Amino acid sequence: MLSMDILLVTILAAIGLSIIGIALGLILLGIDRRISARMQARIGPPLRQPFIDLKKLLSKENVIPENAIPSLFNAAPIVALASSIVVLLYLPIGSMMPILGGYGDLILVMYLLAVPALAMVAGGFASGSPYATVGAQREMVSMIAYELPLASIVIAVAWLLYSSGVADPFALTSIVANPIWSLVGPLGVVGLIILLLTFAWVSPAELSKIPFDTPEAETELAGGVLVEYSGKNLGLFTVAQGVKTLVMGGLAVAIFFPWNLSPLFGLTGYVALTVDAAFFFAKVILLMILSVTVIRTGLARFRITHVVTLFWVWLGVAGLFGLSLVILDSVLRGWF
Amino acid sequence: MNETILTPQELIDRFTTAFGKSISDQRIQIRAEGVKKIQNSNIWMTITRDILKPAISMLKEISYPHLSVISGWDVGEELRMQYIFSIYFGERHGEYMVIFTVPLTKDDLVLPTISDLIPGALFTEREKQEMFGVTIQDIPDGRRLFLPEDFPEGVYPLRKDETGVPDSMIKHLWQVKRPTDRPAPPVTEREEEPKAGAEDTKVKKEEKKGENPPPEGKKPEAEVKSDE
Amino acid sequence: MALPMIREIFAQVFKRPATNPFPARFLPPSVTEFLKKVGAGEATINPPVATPPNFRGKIVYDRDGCIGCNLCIRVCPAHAIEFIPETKRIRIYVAQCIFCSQCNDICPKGVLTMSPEFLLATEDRFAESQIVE
Amino acid sequence: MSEGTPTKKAPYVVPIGPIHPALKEPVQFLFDMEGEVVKKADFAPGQAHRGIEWMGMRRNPIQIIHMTDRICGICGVTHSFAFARAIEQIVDIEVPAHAEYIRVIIAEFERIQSHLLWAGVAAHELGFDTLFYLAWRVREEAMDVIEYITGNRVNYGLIQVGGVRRDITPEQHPTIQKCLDGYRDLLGKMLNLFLKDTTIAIRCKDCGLLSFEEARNLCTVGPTARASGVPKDVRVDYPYSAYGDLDISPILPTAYGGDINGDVYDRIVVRLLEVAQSVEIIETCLKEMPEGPILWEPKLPKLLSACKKAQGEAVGRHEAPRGECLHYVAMDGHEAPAMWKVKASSYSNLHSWIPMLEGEQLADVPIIVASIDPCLSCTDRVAVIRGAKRDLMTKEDLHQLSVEKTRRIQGC
Repeated sequence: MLSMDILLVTILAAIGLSIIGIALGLILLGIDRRISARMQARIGPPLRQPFIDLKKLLSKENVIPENAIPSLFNAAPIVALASSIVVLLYLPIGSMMPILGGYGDLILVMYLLAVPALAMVAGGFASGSPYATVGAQREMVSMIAYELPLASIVIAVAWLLYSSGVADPFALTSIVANPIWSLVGPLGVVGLIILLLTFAWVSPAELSKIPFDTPEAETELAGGVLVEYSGKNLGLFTVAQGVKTLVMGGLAVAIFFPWNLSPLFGLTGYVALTVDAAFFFAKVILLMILSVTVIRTGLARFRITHVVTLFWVWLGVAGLFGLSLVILDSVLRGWF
Repeated sequence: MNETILTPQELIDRFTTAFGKSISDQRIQIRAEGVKKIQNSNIWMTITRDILKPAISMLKEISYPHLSVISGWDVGEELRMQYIFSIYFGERHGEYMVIFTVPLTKDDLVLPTISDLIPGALFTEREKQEMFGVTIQDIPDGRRLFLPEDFPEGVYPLRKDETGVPDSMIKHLWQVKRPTDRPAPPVTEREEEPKAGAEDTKVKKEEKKGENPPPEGKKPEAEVKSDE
Repeated sequence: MALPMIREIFAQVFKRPATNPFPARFLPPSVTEFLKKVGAGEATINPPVATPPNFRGKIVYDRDGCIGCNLCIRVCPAHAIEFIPETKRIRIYVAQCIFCSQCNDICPKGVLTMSPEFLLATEDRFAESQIVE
Repeated sequence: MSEGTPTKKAPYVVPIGPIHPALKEPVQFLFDMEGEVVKKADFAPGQAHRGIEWMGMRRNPIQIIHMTDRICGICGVTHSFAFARAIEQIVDIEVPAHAEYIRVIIAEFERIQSHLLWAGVAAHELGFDTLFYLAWRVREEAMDVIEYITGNRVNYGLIQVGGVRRDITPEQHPTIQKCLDGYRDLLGKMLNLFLKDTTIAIRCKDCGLLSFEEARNLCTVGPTARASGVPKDVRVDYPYSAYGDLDISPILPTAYGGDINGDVYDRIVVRLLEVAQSVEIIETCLKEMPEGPILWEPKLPKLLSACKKAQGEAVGRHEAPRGECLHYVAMDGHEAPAMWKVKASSYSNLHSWIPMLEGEQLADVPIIVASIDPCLSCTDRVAVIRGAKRDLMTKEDLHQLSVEKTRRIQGC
């Protein structure tokens, strides 16, 4: 009986969080557009513009190209959105522990993060358009490219927790409970900063934003993987994009900036939850502006070859270097 | 471009010496503009079709020519094709234009390709084929350039004879859906101008009488071709 | 990596946007509704960027001063001017006018001028606002 | 490609155009691709041929002057300048020097706005929209001055056969000077933002190469030719209008200290430095402008009859922002020219696309295509191609279709 209650609460919470997550994700997109516009000396759309766009897209018809594979073509956006939402449920939001925290860890989150991109690849190939095909190929290549630096970050974090004797080093709950900065010495701090910067470059790639938007490259591929999508399907992809932005921000916060406000002011109960959630969102916004908005506004698009070189060579080396610093640091501290 | 610069007259002399009677109607058009009135010159020569390629080769020996465009002029009994070159570019105030006019009779509209001498000529040769109905022999790429694929064969837009654009293909876009039954607005007749400005008006009226008065349906009322 | 733009965009965030908010300072829920209100005099538009003196906008025609000489028709490149034989006056279709003001130059009576008005967009190219006579 | 993932080596065809976000103008490309590399490129212009020459041969020179303004949406003075020069040679008109200076001033303002417009488009093709907004924002200054002098932002309508239609009075000098000072201050910033930016450099260097020989043999003109080291600039080579009075030299990429590679980067260098050159030219012209009338014949009916009497043929040239623009005109005693051939600058440059594009990455196609600053034409209705069938749809048809579709969606 008790487990039934928990299940019910979990389901309700999951639904609630999904709706909030979607809303926050869309707001994030709105903030991104607004700030970017200001940086370009424009006024920009109102914050609610993504909602207006979504409403319009959802009221439109899905157009399926003649030579597409309809089942795959239609499934792709749903899979993309669903997987983004599931990742969200694994993330701790402020002082609220993740809803699905007990059922998976950082490794699972990493896998799930790849799913929306994979869905886009599948949808792209299923569209039957040469632009989408080229876009899908590029999406695959860039996915493979940014996994290496991302993996080094995850390994560094897990190594830190493990070497500090935390049980369950891959669980997000333990990562949040033990801010990684408190586990390292000066050398490790340098390593972590390098990893943080690496993460800042991985985020826009994960979100297919300029300079890494080669799969969608408007001026070359006219939208690439998304070229044939319209109406409701495109709307779903937009929502998934918003949720993914929130997830990437949330992940960065959970790993690098997990502190909360409530202990500082001695708050408890729902007030603490609300304050921490608000603080969490503020941190996400700030991180997103710095790592997505600024980069996408201030850089030109890379060629796909540049993306590969950047991630495999430069950021790969940076990630591994940061990881080795962190490991070196903990080994040295273990000795003394 | 490291040779000494020939003057326009020297250039003409060289061509007439080399090709003799095949060159006719050579003239230098000189113009001076601006305050300092520095002269620029255009050389016009009418040449026969046979010496077109040798003439261009010779031009190439003198200085690599820049082919601006090949133009054409349907004068009725014949087509005149103008090969418009400029040479000695890169020399400050040294450049002048050399224009070869090649007359073609309408029953023999064939020209050799010069794209082997100047690769950039291909573009304009393709255009001449479709616009004037000239056949360019040995053209490496004879496709249409500007005209759409479904444009009728045998219609050459820049010709002025029966192969030009027929009336049936012309849409008078400016007339389309113009209201025809709109009543004329009332006019309050004004007394003939008093004092000021009267002088001026008189002058203009005289002009109007002296020169040709505005045509009313004299000229072929200009048509606007449809966008195709 | 040299990214001079990053500095530029941070500086720009704190400057005023270059956009002139037209037709309204803040986005109305419906622009069409807003413009209807403007037409009815219930709202005012945020003015567009001002035009310089001698701007060539919608043509103005003083019918009574016209002598019906037809010179304007002769130089109009766009066939936008039509002759009305009954009254010996002209009719100008603004939708076809290309605003070259050549007719202004040639008019011996000076009855044609260009106004600064340029907000002329409409659905119907033969609407009342598009015909000057 | 419903048969599945194409393997890396299988060649496939990517069509770009006639309407595509990478192309601001209608032209159709067909690329044979191998992976991301263009193996073979072909293109078909004329997707929206308007038949302007045909229309011109049914109008008098004064009408044509205003039609030439509309050949190109950016070059508002280039074509009328070249056309007027051709007619002036046939009719034997001496243009007052004062008018020649005004023509040059406007032509150079046009070069400034056109190059900045191009810089913005190039940045956009590289996915660098911020730079695009910036370039277009500063372009406004030139547009405002052009509007201030001529009365219109785009179709200036300034040139008349035998002179110009509007004077530049001393009262206007301060406004013009203010704009020029603004550009002089700005240029360092633009050079910094375009040429020092790593992302732009890695995208543009060694991309879209055009060698000196190719540039010369394919008869390219303007910045496209100059970026490949062909020192061709009608303003310098061929003394016409007030340009003969000026001491200028063609801008090559070496002016920025580099070598001549003939790549996209060099084309950016040439165009940006030409903006600086234009500012200088305008200042000199303002200072040295002689007094005098602005028209050879202010009474237009007289002008028209002079044109009608004239017989002969002539070519008028002008160095447009994109390169040499040439008009061939023949008059045979009628009101309308017997022949009018317009050679716009892009006409000479389009051919250079083929050697530039082959062997390059698909990702670089937009910037390479844009790098010659193509200017085709922009008016067409919607052409629907389904299989072999091809028909045109008007606004009414499209509206009808939209209404039907909305009804259908609302119904279900």
